[in-house]
Amino acid sequence: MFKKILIANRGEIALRVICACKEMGIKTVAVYSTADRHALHARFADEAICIGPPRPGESYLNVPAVVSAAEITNVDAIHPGYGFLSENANFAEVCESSRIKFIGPKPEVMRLMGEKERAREAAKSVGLPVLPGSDGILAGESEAMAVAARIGYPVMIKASAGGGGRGMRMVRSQEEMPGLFSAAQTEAANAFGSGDLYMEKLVERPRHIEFQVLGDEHGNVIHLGERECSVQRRHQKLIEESPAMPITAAYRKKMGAVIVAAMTKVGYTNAGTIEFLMDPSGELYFIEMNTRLQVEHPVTEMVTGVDMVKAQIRIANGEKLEDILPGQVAQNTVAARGHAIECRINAENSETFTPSAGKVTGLNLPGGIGVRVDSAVYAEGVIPPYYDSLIAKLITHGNDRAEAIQRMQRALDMFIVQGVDTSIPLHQKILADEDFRAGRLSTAFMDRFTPVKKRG
Amino acid sequence: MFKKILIANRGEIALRVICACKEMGIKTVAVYSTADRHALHARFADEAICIGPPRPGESYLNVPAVVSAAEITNVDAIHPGYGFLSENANFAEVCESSRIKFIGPKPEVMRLMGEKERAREAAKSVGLPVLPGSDGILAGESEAMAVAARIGYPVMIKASAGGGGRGMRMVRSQEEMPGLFSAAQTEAANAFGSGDLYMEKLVERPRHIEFQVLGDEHGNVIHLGERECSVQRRHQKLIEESPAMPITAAYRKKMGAVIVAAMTKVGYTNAGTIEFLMDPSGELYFIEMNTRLQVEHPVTEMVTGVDMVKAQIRIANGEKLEDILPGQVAQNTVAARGHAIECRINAENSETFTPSAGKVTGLNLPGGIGVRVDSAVYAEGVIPPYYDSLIAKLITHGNDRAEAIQRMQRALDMFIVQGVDTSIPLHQKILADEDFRAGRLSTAFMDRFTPVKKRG
Amino acid sequence: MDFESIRKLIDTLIEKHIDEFELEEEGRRIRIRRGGPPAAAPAPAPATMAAAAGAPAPLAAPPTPTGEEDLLTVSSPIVGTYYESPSPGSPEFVKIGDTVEVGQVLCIIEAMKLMNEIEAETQGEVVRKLVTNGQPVEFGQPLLLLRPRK
Amino acid sequence: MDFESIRKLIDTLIEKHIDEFELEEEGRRIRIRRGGPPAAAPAPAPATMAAAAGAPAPLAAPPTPTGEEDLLTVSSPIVGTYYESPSPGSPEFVKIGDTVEVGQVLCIIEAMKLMNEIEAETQGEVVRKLVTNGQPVEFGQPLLLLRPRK
Repeated sequence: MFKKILIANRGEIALRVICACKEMGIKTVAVYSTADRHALHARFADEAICIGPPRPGESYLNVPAVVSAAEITNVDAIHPGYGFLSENANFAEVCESSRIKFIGPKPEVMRLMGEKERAREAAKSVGLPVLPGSDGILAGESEAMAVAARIGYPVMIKASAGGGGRGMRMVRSQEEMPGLFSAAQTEAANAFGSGDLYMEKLVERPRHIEFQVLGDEHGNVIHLGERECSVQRRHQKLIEESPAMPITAAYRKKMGAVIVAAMTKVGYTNAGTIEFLMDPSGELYFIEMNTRLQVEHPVTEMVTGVDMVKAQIRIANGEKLEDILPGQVAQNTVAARGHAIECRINAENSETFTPSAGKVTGLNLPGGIGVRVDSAVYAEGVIPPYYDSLIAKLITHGNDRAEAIQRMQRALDMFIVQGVDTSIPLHQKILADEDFRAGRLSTAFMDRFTPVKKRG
Repeated sequence: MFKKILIANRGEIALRVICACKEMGIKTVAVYSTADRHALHARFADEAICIGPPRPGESYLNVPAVVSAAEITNVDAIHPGYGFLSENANFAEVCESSRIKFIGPKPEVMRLMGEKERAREAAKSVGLPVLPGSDGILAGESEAMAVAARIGYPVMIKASAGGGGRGMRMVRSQEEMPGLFSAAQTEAANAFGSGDLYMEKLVERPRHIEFQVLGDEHGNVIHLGERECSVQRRHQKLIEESPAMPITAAYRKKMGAVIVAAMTKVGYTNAGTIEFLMDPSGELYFIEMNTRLQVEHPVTEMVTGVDMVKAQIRIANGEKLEDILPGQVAQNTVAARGHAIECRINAENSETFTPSAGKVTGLNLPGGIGVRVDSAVYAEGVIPPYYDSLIAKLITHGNDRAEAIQRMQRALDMFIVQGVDTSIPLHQKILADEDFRAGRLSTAFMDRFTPVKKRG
Repeated sequence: MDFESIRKLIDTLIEKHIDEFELEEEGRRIRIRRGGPPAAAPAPAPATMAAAAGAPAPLAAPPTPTGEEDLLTVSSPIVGTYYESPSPGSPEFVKIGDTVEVGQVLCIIEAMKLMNEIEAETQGEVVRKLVTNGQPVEFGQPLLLLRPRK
Repeated sequence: MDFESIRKLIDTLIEKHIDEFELEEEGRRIRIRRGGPPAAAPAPAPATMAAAAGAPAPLAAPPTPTGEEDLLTVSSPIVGTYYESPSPGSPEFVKIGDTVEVGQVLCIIEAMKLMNEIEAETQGEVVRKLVTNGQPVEFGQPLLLLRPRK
């Protein structure tokens, strides 16, 4: 087993990994920026190395600084957490060439599954359902018309080189196509130097469903069930749960088998998440894969009892899934119990969503039965303005969804943060919402809670 | 269901009951002494009533004050927690006559099973194993010799009216009997006005094992497995766990059936705990019954997934066990998963054991996977000197005992309390102890950790 | 202000346990804060019922000095229901403006069906009643204000 | 107020544990706040490695004034391993007592197999070296002290 692991991250996830290492008897090295001098991850690691100034590019995203810290502390492995360098294949390669084990998939698999367009092709080739659409680049407007006629309106046309919504258009009917196609083409050409467009069917008001997988380095893959993460604001997840209400046991078994087969073909190792859209008829379509630990992994841990971070470390150490999860590889998955929900508590105003950095002057963390708090916040601690606004993950587990919700409500009521604004009042509103309680969810769910924007 | 419940307690257990009520949609009334004006149980209840000055006799033990508070707030039921009025049958009767449901067993059963001598006879009569000994009072020295010869040395002779160790002698051999018998008789006569003595077999270095039961008001009883609480100092439990290492599945099943049958005969209702000594050969002997919720109930909750306080409330509401724990009454017990350990974190010096009241100036509660904290402490909050020194219960759950221990160690390392002394360093020492880790436990275990007393 | 004055000021502040001090002459502004850390506790006091008097009141409801002039507060020594007259319809024990003698009954607190008479511990004039007939009261809750006889 | 008075004032503030002090003569304004931070943080600073300089040091290792007389601290702009000579066995870049010019190499920090030369940003005399050859250093860690040429 590794003797010492460096955690290339900060905040609650750095602490999460430190916890797993401590429980496994592995020494830890924290890295921190000058803004995080008094942060708990630096406090609780066995060693802590300052790697740069507050700006992420100069510290947590600074590959030479992180790798140097690993070298001077003689660690065997690096855990990247989520965000920052966790999906950076180059970083994984640098670790490899420095003979430091990167706790995650192989760099080539990260590249394949982590890059949107290639991942879609790869997913299709290994049997995952993808959204109906064009086979690659559209030759022109007439092909666009033909493909749209085949898959049915509404459709999305997207810039192949694109991102950030530029070169992207929703087309609702045949009549709209000519104008919107050329507009997208022009915009894409101006923005990216390439007017190449492709097309996908548009799913309106989809649910966001994702499956958690683990693969060992001996060709074995298992899935840990799914999560529903439809409660999002601007693609930022706010609430996640497991299991997902619309997934029946039979469908989970069927999709699980497809996913395990697909990931086995891909040669996927370590933890990963496959994200799907679910259309109103209940069909799942691959959208992307996250080749790392997910923020919302605790809901899966709560229902399966599997410590995902320990599993990651043991996989990276070369252990087999059948030793990590005895007797469960053959059945593709693990047993689950009850229902878990996670609320991401952000330091931001719950109505305007503006971030709120500063000193936490008063704090009461909820506890008691069925409540888990993953956080690096403490009374008199400071939330620096340079990083993600996530300050705590509040997770509750109950025998069923209703109990998990009741427990979350009482935990939110007992979660007091003074000194900075938090999203707790927003979460309280969502948890009390009838649609949420009934499980009538979609990625459009949060629209009702979002302030109406004034348009110039 | 009850609409409003008064919690006749303070500290973490009052908060524990408030959590259960909040999750069930039941309003809560806290009572508090003037020393607890800023305590969290008063903060988080829907209503809070000051019932008296700090001294327990004038507030939390003051039956008229508690019942008056219940009357002026129109509650349907009172939850007594543990300690204070929880085993006071008179209080339960007063509640009954005031038409307030007392959440616990019936007063007559509390009296029967709660009073040491009667409980031993009752236990024997319903088939629970009790320590071999005399049938009641010893006629004289010669009977003492005869009984001791039958049950085997060493034995204890005890004053029938006794308490506090007076009139009590350990007799190791036949030769010692005459002298010690007459000494005990004289001491008992002087102390209690009665020289009546009885005899019990002495179990040296016993383990403390207890079984948790739940009985509904329709004659059904179930057990929730056992706990081991051998790590004690002066009969104060410090660490509890479930399951108990020396109890095999077969033995649990056998004893469980005996216990369920016995409690059914007794007509036991609501939550209760039957405490046993285990001798080195693995036999269990009844010592006493606690007719209330136990401090250490969370370890049972963690392995069984049963919310004991909710179960108590639903039982008091007249619900049947088969509705509260569907499908589990027939098999006498519920399914368990993994292993749980609880450390009682006391505000006391970890070496001298002197209590340490005062203001908590800094606090970091551990969290993360498999960690539960039941506590009413907060940064800048005050630990008053008038009450029990328990400030937090730290509970960890793991797939097995080893993981629960590792998790407890990392949680203790991350549990920071500034401003008052705590027993955390003592718990760290115990958790690192080889005998503890190997499960070589007995009620004498703590002797090694207790300061050597200087005798005048 | 010279250095010596500042030093003397600081010494005074320390001696008197003043943690903060501000002054802003002419327009005048003064601010002094004594003792205790300013840090906010996460748990504000329960706001559900009126705050009881600061010091735990012993059982015979001794009056506590109030902030207002030199009035004394009579607080409830027990939890229960407040009655201002011996039985429904009968006249109240005391009215505002009455002068009460030591030992005179001021009101009744009913607790567990028992009527507990609350007696005056000082001579004085009833200035204000703070609770209404039939209202529940908690331990230490102020019941009425007396102006003591000088 | 001259330098000596200020110095004396500062000494007094330190000695008396005054955390804040304001003064605004003429119109008059005074403000004093005593005593430690309003509450102790549960997490003391990590004690594993020497504390880096307070302000984040920009990349070219600019010297920061130290408390001692008027010395300047040269801090490490990166994480890595400190070497005082270009290669094992060769003479050190600078010795104590040397006077260095702007741009002169003071030492090397090896990071990811790259040797990063750390150059002087001010003229001055090398007064002390704070790390030993081959020692790992973190970002912002003080490397040596210079007495600037006046």
